[in-house]
Amino acid sequence: MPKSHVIIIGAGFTGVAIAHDLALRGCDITVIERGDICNGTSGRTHGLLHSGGRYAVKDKESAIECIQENTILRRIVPQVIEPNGGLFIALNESDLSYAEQFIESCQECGIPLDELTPQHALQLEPNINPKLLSAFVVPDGTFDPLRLALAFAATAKHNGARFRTFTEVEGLQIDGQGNVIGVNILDRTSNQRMGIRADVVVNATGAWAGQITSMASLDAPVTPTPGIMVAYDQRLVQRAVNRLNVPGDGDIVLPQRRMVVVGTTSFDAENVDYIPVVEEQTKLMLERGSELIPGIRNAKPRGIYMATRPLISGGSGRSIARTFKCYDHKQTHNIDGLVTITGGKATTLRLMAEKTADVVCAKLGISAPCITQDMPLLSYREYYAIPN
Amino acid sequence: MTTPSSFKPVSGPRPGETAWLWLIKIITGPLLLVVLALHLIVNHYLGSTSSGLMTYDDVIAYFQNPLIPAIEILFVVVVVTHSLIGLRGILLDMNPSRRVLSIITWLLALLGATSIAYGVWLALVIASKGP
Amino acid sequence: MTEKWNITLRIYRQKTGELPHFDDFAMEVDPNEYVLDAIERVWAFHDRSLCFRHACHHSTCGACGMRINGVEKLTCITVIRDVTHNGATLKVEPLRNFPVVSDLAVDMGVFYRKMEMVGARAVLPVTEAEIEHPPATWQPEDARYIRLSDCLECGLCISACPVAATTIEYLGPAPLAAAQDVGLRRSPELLTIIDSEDGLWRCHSAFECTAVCPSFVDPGRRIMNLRKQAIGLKLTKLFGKPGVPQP
Amino acid sequence: MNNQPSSKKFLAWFNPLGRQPGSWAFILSRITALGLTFYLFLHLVVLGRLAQGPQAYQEFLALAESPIVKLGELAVIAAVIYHGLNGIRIILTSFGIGVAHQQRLFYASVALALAGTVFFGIRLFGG
Repeated sequence: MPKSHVIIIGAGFTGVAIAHDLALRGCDITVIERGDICNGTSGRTHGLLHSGGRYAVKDKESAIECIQENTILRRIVPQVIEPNGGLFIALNESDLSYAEQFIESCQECGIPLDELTPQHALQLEPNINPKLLSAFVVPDGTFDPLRLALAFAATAKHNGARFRTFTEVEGLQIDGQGNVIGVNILDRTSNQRMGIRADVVVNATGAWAGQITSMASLDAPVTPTPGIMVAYDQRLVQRAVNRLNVPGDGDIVLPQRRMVVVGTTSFDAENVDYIPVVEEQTKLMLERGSELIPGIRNAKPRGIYMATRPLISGGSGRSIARTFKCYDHKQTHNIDGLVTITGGKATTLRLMAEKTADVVCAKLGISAPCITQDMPLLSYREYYAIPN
Repeated sequence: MTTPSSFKPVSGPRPGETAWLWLIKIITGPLLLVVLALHLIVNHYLGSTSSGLMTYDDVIAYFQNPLIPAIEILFVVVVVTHSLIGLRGILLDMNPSRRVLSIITWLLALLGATSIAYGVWLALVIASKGP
Repeated sequence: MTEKWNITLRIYRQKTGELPHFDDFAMEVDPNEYVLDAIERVWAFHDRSLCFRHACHHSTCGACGMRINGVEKLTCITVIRDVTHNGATLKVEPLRNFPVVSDLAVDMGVFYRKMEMVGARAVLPVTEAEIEHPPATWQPEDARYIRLSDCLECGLCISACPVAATTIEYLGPAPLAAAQDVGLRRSPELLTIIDSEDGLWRCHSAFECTAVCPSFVDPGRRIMNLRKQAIGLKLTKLFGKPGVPQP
Repeated sequence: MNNQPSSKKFLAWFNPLGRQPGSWAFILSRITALGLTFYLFLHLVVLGRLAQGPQAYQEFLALAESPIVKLGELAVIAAVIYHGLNGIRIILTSFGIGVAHQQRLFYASVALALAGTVFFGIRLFGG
């Protein structure tokens, strides 16, 4: 019985993770990406390896997913992670009042937490706001977005997955019964068009999910919600620093290489292809960032960028998880051969891939279980050992 | 920690103890400067004619002192070695294949040996011309 | 009202089977923007066939290296005001010494494989990252903090290096700098990789790599230090106790 | 524009446009090296005349007095001073000494080479 052929559209975190998972479960994979690996939202993620603390109070399901995936990623791809932990710091009475439910929720979600006296916190991180009232240590971390994606892509490639970058999907091949049986692509490096058949097409295009589903005249449940990140040119802290309070704008500052990156905001946008930087938001990041780490005031911005989160809105159809939307269009719109996965967070890329791979394998009658949680990934540089 | 992996880039780095060649080059370099300064002062500065060139007889007389041919021989050895190693480095940047590179290396070595032999012979001939 | 400039982006274009040429795109830009933003707008609004590599937009991934007016730059942190002026033309070309995949996108394959060959460290203890003035507050136990290395593997130094322009075999500034960071003390077997015709002894001290490095690696200095390490190790092998490399 | 490294483009080595002083140092060193090597073998061959006896050598001396040859010798002197000093710069930096000042060392080499040229120029032509 020849291997089933799965086409994955989109080589962001979700796309490469699904390629890795399905390759291990014996599928023949072709990943199609209109740019290069990780050049969409995934590339411009904040870079926070969530401990779940940020979501513990408001969204326990997300928090539990984050802490589990955080632990797995530290084990399977350590070479792209700064695993130095994180701090939630309270700067005023309202922050302090949030502490109690924060502690409770973290314990509920299984997020390791311990409280520090302000003096101890300042001794660990001298550059945080000295007027802090209390601090909690959580297992946050930082990762390099491109290398995290490349590590998954490298392992997938070594297990047989083919990557076609700079190749745009122009349309879906649909048979008489309205089922998706392949894609029509345009190779941008040579302006050549061709069609590729597949048993299942996975739409892992994140914020651009709508563009693919519209090719099968379906609506997509994703509302692109951009946010700003500002990177400053000094590494002022070793840990991620979060504001202990209800999640808000500019409440996370994390170290990355020799920088600190302040994020983020959240607003609606229609044209997903290009989000201009909004001046006020840059100022807001400076203001909020310097509340957490005053030293940011005399650091220089090194990069200011917008990332478009694929937040899931209503949309029709039942999704198998509330935190991200992955469903088989056979169940939702009686169109076979197309699976869409969107929403979710960078930290949970492996889990999103596992769930999507389960859906794909169910459609293909593959019983192989997911084994990615214990499988260390190859070095991200191995992606280049085999030409595309 | 990533450990050096097995795969090779284009073709493995060409072996060849070039560290020693490089070391010889950077030792002969300063040595050359010293010996050259000596050579210039001795030959062209103490010489009689206005432009510092010695007449035939001056040269012969001058070479009677055995130290002078010794300096000249040392000079020719050092300068030929330094310049040919350098020339090999320049030819290296033409990215010759390994076979061509070894031919170049042998040719340069041959050229060096003959030049040095010639230099030594010349110094001795001049030294022997004395009374 | 933010200031607006009208500039022309002259972008190198190359598709397989076609002759390379330059396309001009008249753009209205904010001088405080980054060059990569303008390039991305060309793709978004003017020409979808433009191929270029970009990911993080804040100098941690190393994907967006290009030559701007002939000088190697990380376009994501290069402010337009610093490289051109109102009404001028900004020439955008791919990096030199890399095979061009298409337009501005180059194939980093051989370069990444060389980095892997020398075992370049992707992450390292904070205290080992050479910083001009490390914070006075560093205590010994800070060594347990791990951070991503300075080298982004962006390839700017390979593009600027005159020796890398002569042959693809030359190991190149970044891999040699990475070998120096790993150090011969930590892995003496590196000597066989770097001590070769295409390695340490090909560098001609042009220091072009140090001039273009956007990320504090200073490959020129590291190559020179690696020479000292290599000669030290070879001399100890010859005369002293074998296998004990000099610092 | 073929972007690949290639050994055919060796003329590109000598293109100083848009390059750092370090590259100029490399270019000048390479040019002076080629010139000096040529002069070395020329010098060896010419001195062979000594072995052929006084008559042959006197002819050579007459030739050596002509201004063109003197100019050539001046060029050799300039090349030697520059190449030597830049060589010292490369050796020092190769052992980690003065790496931060490598550009100044290069400028110093050029300056001293020019000064030497003027000095020996006066000696050779001033008479």
